[in-house]
Amino acid sequence: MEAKVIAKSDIGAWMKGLADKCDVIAPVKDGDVSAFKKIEDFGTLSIDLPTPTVKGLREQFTPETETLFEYKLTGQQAELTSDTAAQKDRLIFGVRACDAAALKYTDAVNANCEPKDALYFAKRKQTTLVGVCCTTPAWSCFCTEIGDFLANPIMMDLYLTDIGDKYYAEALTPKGETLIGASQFQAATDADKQAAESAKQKVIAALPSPIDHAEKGKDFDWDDPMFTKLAEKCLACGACTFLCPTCHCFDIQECAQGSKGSRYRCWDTCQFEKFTLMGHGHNPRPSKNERTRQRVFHKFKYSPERYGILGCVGCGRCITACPVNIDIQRVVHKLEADK
Amino acid sequence: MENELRQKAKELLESGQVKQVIGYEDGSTAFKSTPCFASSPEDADRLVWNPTCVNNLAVYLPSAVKQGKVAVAVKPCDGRSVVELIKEHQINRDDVVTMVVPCPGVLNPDALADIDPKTIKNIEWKGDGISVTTDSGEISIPREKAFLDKCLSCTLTDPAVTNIKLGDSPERSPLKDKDAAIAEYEKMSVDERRVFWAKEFTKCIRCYACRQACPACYCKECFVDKNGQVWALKSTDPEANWFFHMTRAMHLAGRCIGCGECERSCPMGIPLTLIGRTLEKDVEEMFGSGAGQDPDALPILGSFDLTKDPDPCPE
Amino acid sequence: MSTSKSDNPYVPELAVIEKIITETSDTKTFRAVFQNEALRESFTYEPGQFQEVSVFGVGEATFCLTSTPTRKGYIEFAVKKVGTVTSALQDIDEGATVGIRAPLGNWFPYNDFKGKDLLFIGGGIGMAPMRSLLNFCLDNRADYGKIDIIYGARSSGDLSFQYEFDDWSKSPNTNLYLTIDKPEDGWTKNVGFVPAYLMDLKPSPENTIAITCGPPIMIKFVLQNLRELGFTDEQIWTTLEMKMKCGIGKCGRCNIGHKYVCIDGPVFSNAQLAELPPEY
Amino acid sequence: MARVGVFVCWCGSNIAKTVDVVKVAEAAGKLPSVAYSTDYKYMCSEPGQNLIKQAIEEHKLDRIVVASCSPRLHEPTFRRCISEAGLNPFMLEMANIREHCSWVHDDKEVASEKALDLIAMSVAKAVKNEALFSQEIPLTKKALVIGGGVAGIQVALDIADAGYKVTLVEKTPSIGGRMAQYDKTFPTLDCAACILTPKMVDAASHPNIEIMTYAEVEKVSGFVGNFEVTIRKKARSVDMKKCTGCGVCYEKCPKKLPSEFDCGLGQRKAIYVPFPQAVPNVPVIDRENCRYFADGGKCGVCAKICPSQAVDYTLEDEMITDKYGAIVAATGFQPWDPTPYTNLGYGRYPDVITSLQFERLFNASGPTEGKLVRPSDHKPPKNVVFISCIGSRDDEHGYPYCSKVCCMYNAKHALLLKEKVHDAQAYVFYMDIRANGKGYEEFVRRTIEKYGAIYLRGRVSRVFQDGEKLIVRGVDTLAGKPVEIEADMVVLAAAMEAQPDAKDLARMLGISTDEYNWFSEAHPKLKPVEVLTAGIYLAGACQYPKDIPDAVAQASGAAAKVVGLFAKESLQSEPTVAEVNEDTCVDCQLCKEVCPYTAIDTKTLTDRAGNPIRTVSCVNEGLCHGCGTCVAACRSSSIQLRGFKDNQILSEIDALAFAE
Amino acid sequence: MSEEQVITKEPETAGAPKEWEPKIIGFLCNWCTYAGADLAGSSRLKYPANMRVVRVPCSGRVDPQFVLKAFERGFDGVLVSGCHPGDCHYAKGNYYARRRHMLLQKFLEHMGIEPERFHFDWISAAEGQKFAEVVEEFTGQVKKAGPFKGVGK
Repeated sequence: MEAKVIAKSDIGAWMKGLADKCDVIAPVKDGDVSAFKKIEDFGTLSIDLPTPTVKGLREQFTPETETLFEYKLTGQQAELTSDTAAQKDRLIFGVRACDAAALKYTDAVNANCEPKDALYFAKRKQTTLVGVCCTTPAWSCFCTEIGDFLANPIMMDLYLTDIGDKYYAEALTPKGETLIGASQFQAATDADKQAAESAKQKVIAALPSPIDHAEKGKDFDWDDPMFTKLAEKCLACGACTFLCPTCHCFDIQECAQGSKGSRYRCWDTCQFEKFTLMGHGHNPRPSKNERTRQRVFHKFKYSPERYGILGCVGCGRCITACPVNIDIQRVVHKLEADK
Repeated sequence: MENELRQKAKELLESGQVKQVIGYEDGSTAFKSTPCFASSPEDADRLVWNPTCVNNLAVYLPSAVKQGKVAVAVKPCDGRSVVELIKEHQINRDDVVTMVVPCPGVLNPDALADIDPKTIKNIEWKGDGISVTTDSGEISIPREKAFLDKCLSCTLTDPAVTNIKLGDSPERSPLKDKDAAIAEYEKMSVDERRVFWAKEFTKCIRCYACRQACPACYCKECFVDKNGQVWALKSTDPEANWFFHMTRAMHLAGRCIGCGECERSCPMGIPLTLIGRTLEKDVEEMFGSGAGQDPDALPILGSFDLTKDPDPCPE
Repeated sequence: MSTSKSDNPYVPELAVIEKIITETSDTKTFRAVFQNEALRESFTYEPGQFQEVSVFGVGEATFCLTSTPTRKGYIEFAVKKVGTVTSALQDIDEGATVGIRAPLGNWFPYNDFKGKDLLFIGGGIGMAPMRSLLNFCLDNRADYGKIDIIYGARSSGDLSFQYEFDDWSKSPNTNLYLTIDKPEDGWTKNVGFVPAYLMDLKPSPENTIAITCGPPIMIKFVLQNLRELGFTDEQIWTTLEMKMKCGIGKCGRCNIGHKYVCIDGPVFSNAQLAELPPEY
Repeated sequence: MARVGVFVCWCGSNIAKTVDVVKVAEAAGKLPSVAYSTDYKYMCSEPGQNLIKQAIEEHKLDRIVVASCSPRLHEPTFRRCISEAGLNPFMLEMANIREHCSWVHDDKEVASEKALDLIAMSVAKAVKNEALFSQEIPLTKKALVIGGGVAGIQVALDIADAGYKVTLVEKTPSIGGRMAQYDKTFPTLDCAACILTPKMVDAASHPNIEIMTYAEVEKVSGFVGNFEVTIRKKARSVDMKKCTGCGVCYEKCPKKLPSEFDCGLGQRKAIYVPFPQAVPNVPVIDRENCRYFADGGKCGVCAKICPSQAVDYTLEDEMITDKYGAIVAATGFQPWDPTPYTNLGYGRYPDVITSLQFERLFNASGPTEGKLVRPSDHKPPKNVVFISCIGSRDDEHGYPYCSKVCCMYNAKHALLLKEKVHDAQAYVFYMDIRANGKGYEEFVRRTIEKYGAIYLRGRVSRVFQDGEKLIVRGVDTLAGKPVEIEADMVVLAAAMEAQPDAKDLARMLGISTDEYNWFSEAHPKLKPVEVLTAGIYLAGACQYPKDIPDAVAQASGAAAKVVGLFAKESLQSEPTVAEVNEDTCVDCQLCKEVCPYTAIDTKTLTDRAGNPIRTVSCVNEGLCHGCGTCVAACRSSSIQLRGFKDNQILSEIDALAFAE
Repeated sequence: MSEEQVITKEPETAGAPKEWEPKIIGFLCNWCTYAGADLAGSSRLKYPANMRVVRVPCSGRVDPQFVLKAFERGFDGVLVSGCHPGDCHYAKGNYYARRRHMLLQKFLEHMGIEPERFHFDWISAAEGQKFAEVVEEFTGQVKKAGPFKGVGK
């Protein structure tokens, strides 16, 4: 597909132009962290690209809390309504390759069986993704170990690579091609292409080499003693899973407000004891042992077995977020060595 | 010091005095350590004590003592958590051996902001502050930048439950007032504070890292996890988040020792220690005592003083 | 704006509780009829499938369908009081409105069972998920060989579906074997645990499919004894209970290894379970 | 879904005047879970109650909300009503739309809106209500009566006569109380001693009564049917068993002190019986004033002289702990000290005395052996001025309440004065004459008409000494002119006030007190002898000023309550007590710390084999009073108060928050 | 009030729609304050109708979480009242309540809820008059503070 370049100084004007047609979302500083936010004011645009957003794209397609339907009770009767008013189209700018790659996985999950998750796919359909190649990976990043999407991005429409005072812009889909049709984009030269290529290679060189985790995951030891060790220190919080771009588990809950109310879903995690606890007290994953194993096995063993895709994109968020320094990269390496 | 710690741990394990020693070991990167559960004398060799040992290990005690007697490395601040746990009947005094480590202060991650994390090889105390060894040489970071805020105002002495004192307490005078951190906050008007917290709590994703990292949050079932809509929704509606944090704060009133693990663990950067400190200040002012001092004291909200307690309609 | 079920899989269909039968001190059977008349006609399901039932204002919980698709116009499910939704259900009266998302999950491969003898082994509320298949087979009696039902509970008062015992035992070539844990005045049937009773009865594994459901401890010994009697894993079928929320393979809590009980189950043969990690 | 019935009461026009009851009932019918709603003139009437019962049956209702008056009034009525219809009584909720609504608001629209909100809250709570049941708790059929005055004696005798054991505890060395100090009683002029002493003797000799004089209650724990009481028997220094009551000891005792019994007008010794007819007739040594105790054992006269070696200086306070099923407080009153009336000269002029002192002066066993004389010169008085309402009905110096008996004893004293000193003249200054009792008004009239007492309606402004005379200046408001009387004696009708330690005892017994420290009854009209703590009753003037017939009547009432309680085989516990969710309790013991009744224990959970797993809190349902302080303390909501669980109260909040 | 003010105020009260009324919830102990409220009723004392009462056995039962919940739900004011010190029907419940709620009041202020919106008081069964006064005063105070802007934004 076609590639062009855009001057960094033109990004603001370009996005402003887009804003007429759709909501433009980009990473901005929100206190101590970086988060995807709808851009309202393009005049004072300050997009935070160097630091990865604290959360990936998960909330963009499955909000932390999402109303499923509303009900109203009168006497012994009930009436349900579900608001499906069309949302505005969105463009998300500054998506990392790992976060986009995670969508391949969440797409698979949400299409797992009929019925597909219509709420998720409606949002997917309405969203255009503009990626930016990482030039400053975090200390915990290991995406290159998982796949080659940093060099060959997937699941996005347009991929930008920082080549000095401009971005090299590769259209990956027809939507992407339309985007670079905008006036701010200029034709790319071979030198631009070369510069982009070498920028990518420079980052990749600093990151770990690929490992066929899916293959190795097949032989993980169910009873690996490491899980006892991990369970000892794990605090059983959900920081790792809630920040994970592929984690998708949710809970369904009721919000009763007198005679009215709603059913909503909200993020949930396999790290919480109650996740699998049944009403009569039985819990198939009763201790942190089983739960730490579930997280790792789900990503590196069950997901390849079920969907043919790893459930990890190597974004490293769980590693930075863990208050007790449980490092999934180390854990997986150890499991692979232990088998 | 580290050797002394390892030696003591070894003795305790070898003699069978304790089943395990909870301390710190090197983490997956040079600027992080990780909790270490040593159950054999060999394990004890992995124990470290350096500025990256930030975790409050008291959080592990209630479950750890179920396997038998435990020795735990505690900083003077963390020792206050042990006091609270004993006071609240979560551990027996006899089931825990506290090894109080001499603490000049622990690492403020912001101190490393200008250093490429991948180049860091080692971090240790040096002089008043810390020294960071990197691929390109050694960098000294002064005390006021190197340590967490709580360390800069720390005046704590050995906790009331000290069993083993390792090394000598470092000579230090506080650099900051304990309430310097909240002084700025307190300048806000009441309504500004409402807006401030509404914004902060909106960030919350309910991962409960704050709660899980807190040694005082040992409930088997948190109020927020009750089945059905008893107290709080699991949703991240701003109001529900507010209720969760406000209630958690009230639950910690008179019990929070200010270790700051909640804020450190929060992936969303919510300034949770601000809440804890404000509330503890009130508790100290109103009821004259604070958390973590005396294992035999009555709980602040489980006692009263007929004459001194503030009254809504004083005579 | 109101949406139809097709584009939002989490919106239930409304149904009215037409009849409530008290089974035991903590269990009731509910008969629900869809409000939508067209759906009432078109709705169909297979024995072994389950559903999500909503009590608005309280929440949603998972129940297997205990009625058989051979009897149309309504669906039934049994509720044992264990949590908030089940408690709320216990409190509702006839005429109340509930929400239903059904049918969900897989079902018993009853076509494969055709021409075979069937052995149902149930304990307590465990009879509920098997009742659908049992009544289905009895309604298609000619398709199956001998049907033996071994059903036990703690006491006679804990046996569910007592009003159907006559129908079951009077069906041709069908035997109902009842047992309770401890002797009771006026009890003339067997006394003893289900696994032990199974050994007393010594059913032949020859051309027989065993279907079992009950408390975990009972299942454990029933499986042991079935193997001793010569049943192979392929001959033994069961239906699993796991914590579920979405029921459609998305919410992620009912996995056993890479299988989801809500879509790959809840019906499994022992041979299938043997392939999975022991985490259920 | 629950099926709630809502019943809106008009309370005649009390509610209906300000609340649109018909509209409110109609709107209530649309609330979620409400299956039936109606209104009626008087829900509490029999037809009203029948209406509820029928609706329960007809509409298969499982929960009832009655919107009417305060639940404090009719909750028991409606609970009984719905339980007669087969519902558990705790399936009732009441919405207080009278006291909290129709009576305090004027705007009909506003009041109706509020009434509907209150109903919505009650409906929401009712939906979460659970059937509650009582538990059987044991009952100790032995009563404790605190205070050995006429009321206490009467209570003890009545309970004992019914066949139950009683312990009668009296703080002073003898039973008898205030009545023993009186000479005659109004309006019959019976000799007080002649009617009281036989009762004292009866009590002392009753096989079911144990009298503990010179004793005080130290500690009370437990609950109805199961009180555990510690009594301190102060060291009497005289062996009760050995003493024959011969009186030699106090004759020979060298130390003289003013007699409390004679209100300071006479003297007693350091070893003494307070009065000759004391029961028990065993002296006690006032150790604070005894020379033996003051001088380290030098005196010892009484011990030396005692013919039966009963005096024992080594005796110590004794603590006795026993179980009681019921406790009656009959601790009486004390006369108010009129010193604050500086204008009347009390304490300054010896012939200005209180009525009780006057009573002692003409009592045959009093300091003057019945001779009425002036304390100053021992001459019989001629002109005596009696002044009413000293400390009563007087916010400024004393209490705003009426002490009830003063009018009567003033009349009695004026009459007796004339009988003792034939040429004497009684003047009575009064504010109003309150003589509402059987034969009371007639008695006052007799005093005025037959005995010539001069009644002057008005207050006295000043009393001052003029030579031997006391000049009383006052005003006769009926005549509309000032009066001045040359009196020989002025008698002040001092108010009755609560005992100085009333508040302490009240706290110990869990009795609430009013602002004057009088003990509060459970209901001013319908539960006059009960207090809010079950198993504790009131008799006599500890509740409010009373005369003897009232005190004795109430004493018999309290005794009847105790006897009624003891007639049961066992007791039923309150169903609204706390319960622990053992699954989630972490044993932090905060509930235990805050429980006012030590009703929470720690228990060890065990596995099937009996091995300990962990410890949790558990509630002693007999001790729990259902305050719910533990519930608010529990962080994990693991302890809940039945009837007031978190989800019930939260439902009320939500019902209001989301009301339309 | 100056003449000018009177003039400017007039059209406001005449033409404006219904004046904003605060929504207040009160948690009253059964033995003292609830009874005090009953007494206010039987004494026919008039007070504003804004408050709705939740009856609890003791002020000690009032979990600070109820107050937080009320503010979460957007109530404009919350009143908690029980027996005077020494008068608690349960002897000590009110002392624990006092600690909790006096602390809560300060805490709420720290966290952005005006102290005017939360009132903790002692009202006895005999103080019908005080009950009416407290409700009147508190309602006025909350009214002055204006509509509560909520905890979520």
